[in-house]
Amino acid sequence: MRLHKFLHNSFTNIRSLGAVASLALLSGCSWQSLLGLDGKQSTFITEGPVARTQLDLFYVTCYVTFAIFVIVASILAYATIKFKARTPAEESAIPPEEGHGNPLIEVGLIAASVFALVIIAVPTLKGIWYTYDVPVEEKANAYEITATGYQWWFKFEYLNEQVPGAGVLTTGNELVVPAGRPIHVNLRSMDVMHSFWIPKLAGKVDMIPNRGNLLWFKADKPGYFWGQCAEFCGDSHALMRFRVIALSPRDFNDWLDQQSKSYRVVASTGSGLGKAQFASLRSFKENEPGVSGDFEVSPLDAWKAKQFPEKNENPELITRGMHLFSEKTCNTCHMIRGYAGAVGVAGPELTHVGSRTTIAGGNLDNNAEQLQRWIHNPGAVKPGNKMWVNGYLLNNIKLTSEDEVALVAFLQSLK
Amino acid sequence: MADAITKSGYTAHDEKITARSSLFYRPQAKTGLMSWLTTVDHKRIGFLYGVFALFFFLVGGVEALLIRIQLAVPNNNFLSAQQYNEMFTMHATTMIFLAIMPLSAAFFNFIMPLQIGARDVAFPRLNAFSLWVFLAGAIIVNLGWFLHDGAPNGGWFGYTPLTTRAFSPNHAIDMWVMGLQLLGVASIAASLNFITTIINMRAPGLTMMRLPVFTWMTLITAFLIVLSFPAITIALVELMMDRSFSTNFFEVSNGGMPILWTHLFWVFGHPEVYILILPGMGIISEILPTFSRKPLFGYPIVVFSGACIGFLGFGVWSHHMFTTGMGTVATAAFAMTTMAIAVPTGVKIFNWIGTIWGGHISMRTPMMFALGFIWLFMFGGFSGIMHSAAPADAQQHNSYFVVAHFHYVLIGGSLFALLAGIHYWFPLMFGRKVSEFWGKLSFWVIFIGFNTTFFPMHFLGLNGMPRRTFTYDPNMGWNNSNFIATIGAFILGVGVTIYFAVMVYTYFKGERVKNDPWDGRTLEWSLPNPVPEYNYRVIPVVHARDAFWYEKQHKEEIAAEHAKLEKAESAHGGIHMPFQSIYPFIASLGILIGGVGVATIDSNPDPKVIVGKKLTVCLIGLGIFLYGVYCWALEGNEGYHLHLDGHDSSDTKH
Amino acid sequence: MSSVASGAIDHHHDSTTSTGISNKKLLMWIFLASDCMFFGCLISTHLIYRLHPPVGTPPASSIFSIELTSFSTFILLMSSLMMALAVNAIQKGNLKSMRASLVLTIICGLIFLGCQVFEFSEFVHVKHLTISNSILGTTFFTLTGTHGIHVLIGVIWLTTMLIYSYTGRLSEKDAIDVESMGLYWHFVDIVWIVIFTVVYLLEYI
Amino acid sequence: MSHSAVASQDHGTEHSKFELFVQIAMLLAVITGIEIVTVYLPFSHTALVTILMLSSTVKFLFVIFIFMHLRWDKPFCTVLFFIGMVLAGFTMWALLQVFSAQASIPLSSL
Repeated sequence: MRLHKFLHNSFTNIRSLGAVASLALLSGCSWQSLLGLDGKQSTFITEGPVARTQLDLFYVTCYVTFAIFVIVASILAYATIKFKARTPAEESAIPPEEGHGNPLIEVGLIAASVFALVIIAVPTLKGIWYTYDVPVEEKANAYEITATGYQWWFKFEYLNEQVPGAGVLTTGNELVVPAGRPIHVNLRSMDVMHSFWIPKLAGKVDMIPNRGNLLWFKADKPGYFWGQCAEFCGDSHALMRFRVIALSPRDFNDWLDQQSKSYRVVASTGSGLGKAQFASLRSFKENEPGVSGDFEVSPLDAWKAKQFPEKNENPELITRGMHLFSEKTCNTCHMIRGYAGAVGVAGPELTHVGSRTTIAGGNLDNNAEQLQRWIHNPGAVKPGNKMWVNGYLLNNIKLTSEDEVALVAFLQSLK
Repeated sequence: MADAITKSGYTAHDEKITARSSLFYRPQAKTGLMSWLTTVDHKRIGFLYGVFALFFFLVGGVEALLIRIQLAVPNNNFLSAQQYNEMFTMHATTMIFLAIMPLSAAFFNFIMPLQIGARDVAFPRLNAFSLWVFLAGAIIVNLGWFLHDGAPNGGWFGYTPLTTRAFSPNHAIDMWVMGLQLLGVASIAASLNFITTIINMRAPGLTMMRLPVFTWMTLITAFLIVLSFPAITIALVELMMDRSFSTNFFEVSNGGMPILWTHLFWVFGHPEVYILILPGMGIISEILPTFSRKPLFGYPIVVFSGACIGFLGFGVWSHHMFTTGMGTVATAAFAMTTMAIAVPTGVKIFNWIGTIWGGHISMRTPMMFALGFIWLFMFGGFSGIMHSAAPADAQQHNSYFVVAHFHYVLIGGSLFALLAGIHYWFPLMFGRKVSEFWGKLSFWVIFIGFNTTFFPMHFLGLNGMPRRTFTYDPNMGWNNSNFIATIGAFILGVGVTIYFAVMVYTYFKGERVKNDPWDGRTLEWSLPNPVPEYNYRVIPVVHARDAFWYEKQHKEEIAAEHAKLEKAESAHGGIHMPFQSIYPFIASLGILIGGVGVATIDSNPDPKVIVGKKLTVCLIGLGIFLYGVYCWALEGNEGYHLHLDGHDSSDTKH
Repeated sequence: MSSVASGAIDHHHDSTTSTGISNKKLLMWIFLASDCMFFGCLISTHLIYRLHPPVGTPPASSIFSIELTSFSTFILLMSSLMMALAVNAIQKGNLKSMRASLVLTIICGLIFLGCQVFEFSEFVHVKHLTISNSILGTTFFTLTGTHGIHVLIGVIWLTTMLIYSYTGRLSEKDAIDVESMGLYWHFVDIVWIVIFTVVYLLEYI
Repeated sequence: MSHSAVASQDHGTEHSKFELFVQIAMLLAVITGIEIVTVYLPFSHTALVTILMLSSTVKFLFVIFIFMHLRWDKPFCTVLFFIGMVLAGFTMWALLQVFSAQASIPLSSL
């Protein structure tokens, strides 16, 4: 234990030394961004204790292997150069008699490798127990969520939040959690294996049918995080993405209040259907990115902005969209709390879909244009998805541009 | 004792054989198609394994390039999601089962019997059977490309329930399952043969602790195959039962546990990793001493560590499953065993360095590949150690970091060793030598291309890119590394193309060389090139670990001994040769037809229709198979004697 | 040929291999080692699912019939004895005695298979346990069925050898062929010893 | 290793082998009978499992060493078979351990 502490301290020291050196060298520019390792799912940028433990352990393995590498590689390089045969005579030198090896060197090297591995093993064992479940002392404070994987989206259930008459609070693809509190996630799968991964907060744990896995993480501070399924799960595995939004406790409570309400009804003014705002559909190339750059400057603020109704809503269009929602049988798969008949559970919950930053499993920005792209031809956005195969194709659903515009307006109004 | 000298595995009873063999067609052709279909010569079988393996290696390479083109830029449309999934499934399946394993098998077949001073393997016809069943399996796995259902797209690991009928309704997965079963049968049959051969057919004086390391690794690999393939066979049987007879092994609604597949798969899958790398380690352990002009450093430890890796390899499978929520104790246990296995692996690297230390290194192409192997394998080993730290692995698992890791081990390790081996043994196989210039050029292009492709993938993975994704968004910070990797892949492709173009050129037009061009250490170099059908005119007596070096240093003593042995052997009846046989091929043909029947016929949802049509094809296949097997059994394992003295190579039937 | 001479021939062939063990026997032993793994995985599958049966699974002891299974276990043990005697006989060069023992082995094997067919049809039609209606049925039928197929292959092999012993294809010199077959047959028996305990008996405690 | 040693060894056992085989078979039958009876005895669960495991191991060993001739064969055959047997046993044990863990209880049996 003492040895481990010593090692741990020395590694921390080395790391901070390295950090100081690079800081001095680059005057403020982090090495991660310098090397382009500051992506949205970078494991080098940690925002919570679980990911941090995992990164620290990774550094330990790096130091140990790097040290071994330097020694072994330099010996190998030296030997290769030093003992190169330079003349034909050397090339055909008479081979010496078979030696007996050198037991001392062999045993010494084995002992050295075992020692190096022990350096890794100690923090590994510690990390296994730490990262597995919420630490005992924090258990009382943990917030419980069940995440369920579907081909190709995630359902999140807030087990502590009962909505009268509708069971527990449920959302899809965007997980909103309180920052600073440990989050205990029960991982479930309804079809094939998936894996739940938010690199900046915690390493992945698989969602396996008929198995109750769990994972915990804690966000240090409010933030907006990218996550992705990490187990191959069929055609659109690459497009099974999600987001985690960590909020301050107060914001989180506000959000819970808002989410617990039934869907937002925009009263019709009775003035008749106005001119459609975007009658013509921009044609999207297959697999064209559905994310825009401007949203990323400050994603958390962008998320907050989505929580409020837009100013220029068209109540007539929204009302028509609301009717279309059941006319086109959307309601058989999607639930909208308060909407009569919209009780389906095969697809994501849509009660407050307008307040999310993304749609279609974290693939498209949640705006009118992208939403229309999504409902216009779901198969082109996410190949093989159930809405397309079991919904549109099976039930022969046809949407006119006007239908699409109205549905988009309705869904966008669900704040 | 005179008769102890001839190590023939087939018995030659006298009178009855003529009577029995006349009932059956015993092909005699030594050239032409029939000679290849009926061959039982381990060298020809090895050559065929090599040709098929290299063909599939190129197919797998093309699949890899298509994958890299798709990922070169974000949101690419070069491949559809489904095509991409087929591509990576088939790339892995092809490279593992149809390229690296058979390429190793080619060396096992060609080199191993020569190294132990045998005239053939223990069961020559079983050996031919393995080859043809392998081909049948390879055909069935690849059949999907030409059918409506498409190629298998469930990943080479085939995790359930994605591969069950509910989520993969068409026959793509059936073909994968059937093909893998057959490849398993082929591998197990071949391995039983190799083990028997190595244990029972060694030349006199060749004790186990004098076996060349390559032969040792062949033995260990064969053991691994024999003991690990049953696990995937069972897993595949269970999946097959689920798919065809609606059983519940992985059917969640009736209490099935898909995680069980994962366990069974990796019980096989991890030893499989060593099945892929150990032959490479064996080849490297042959090449390094030869070109360093020094015996292998610490031979017993190299052998022992190989065996150790083999054994420990069965106790680490769950490190592929650190993220499946096994609980702390299981995770910790498997993390520790995984770290433990790094020790014998490291020991090998130390011994290789010890071998070149103090030697006289000739920088020939095989040696370049061998040294490249050590460097790259070291890298792969280190990232492997990083995976053993389970919590850190939670971030790396199923990311491109893993892709980088195992390509360093499988290309940088296995493939480099196999490419080195091809260069090394090419003169022995074909009597020609590859040009040093072109060989070295191909080495450098491959080396640079490989590192350009796979080194950036470490960073891609740590930067959060999951594997098996057909597309990614441009804002994730993965664009540059992916683009570099794609460029690297094409450089690698060019390198491999140069390598094989040069090989093909050399096969036809290369510089002819005399025997033993590298001043080899092991017995196979004592043979003329190309090697005659009977291998050894006289079965040698082995006096040392580096048997041929010893022979060259004690020429007179050995010459006298040879003369004595030759006399004894011709008194015993000359060289035993087995008859050729068509029946292993016919039995495999039956398996192919039956396999295709089981795997592909009819996507009709009505079970009665499927059963009717399927049954016909399967019964035809079964009939041909049984016909082949029965004739095989009845034709007997006799052979003829070859007398080389006086009239050369005259065949005398008994 | 006298029995002593044929025994000597057998040893003569053995001595031509490096270890003194004949190739066929060695191959069979390695194959059996491999088959251990095969049945190990299959039995593991069964036990894992018995460890965690889904809610509502009826107790297996209410389905199994211990009397029948005990009988077929006894039969299989006896067949092993007969097989051992057959090998012993041919090693002594006594072809006639070997034939008699082989016939008894085959009869025992057929009785065992008959018991299994009866057991299966009883389970399916009376106890309503099918291969697809529950996980117990799935693992049970797959495991014991695979073992049954091994027995069937053994019976076919034995019958072939018996026929060969009349046609002259199998003579006193080929003791090793019978011995290899015997190893296979005994292995099928020891697999059943394990199955009898872990699949059947453990359900009753 | 000369033939004569092997041959004489064989010769010595030949007379008794027939009887030995019969005796062993009877013994196996008796052990099986005891096993069946044991199941109904009022012992603790652990004791019963241990007894059954031990008795089937004994049967197993009798068959491989006597019926399968391992006792008279070269020890190498025993080594070969035990490699497979031990690995299979180890794999079974490890799999059962992994699946006995709390974390492995399937949802369908909760």
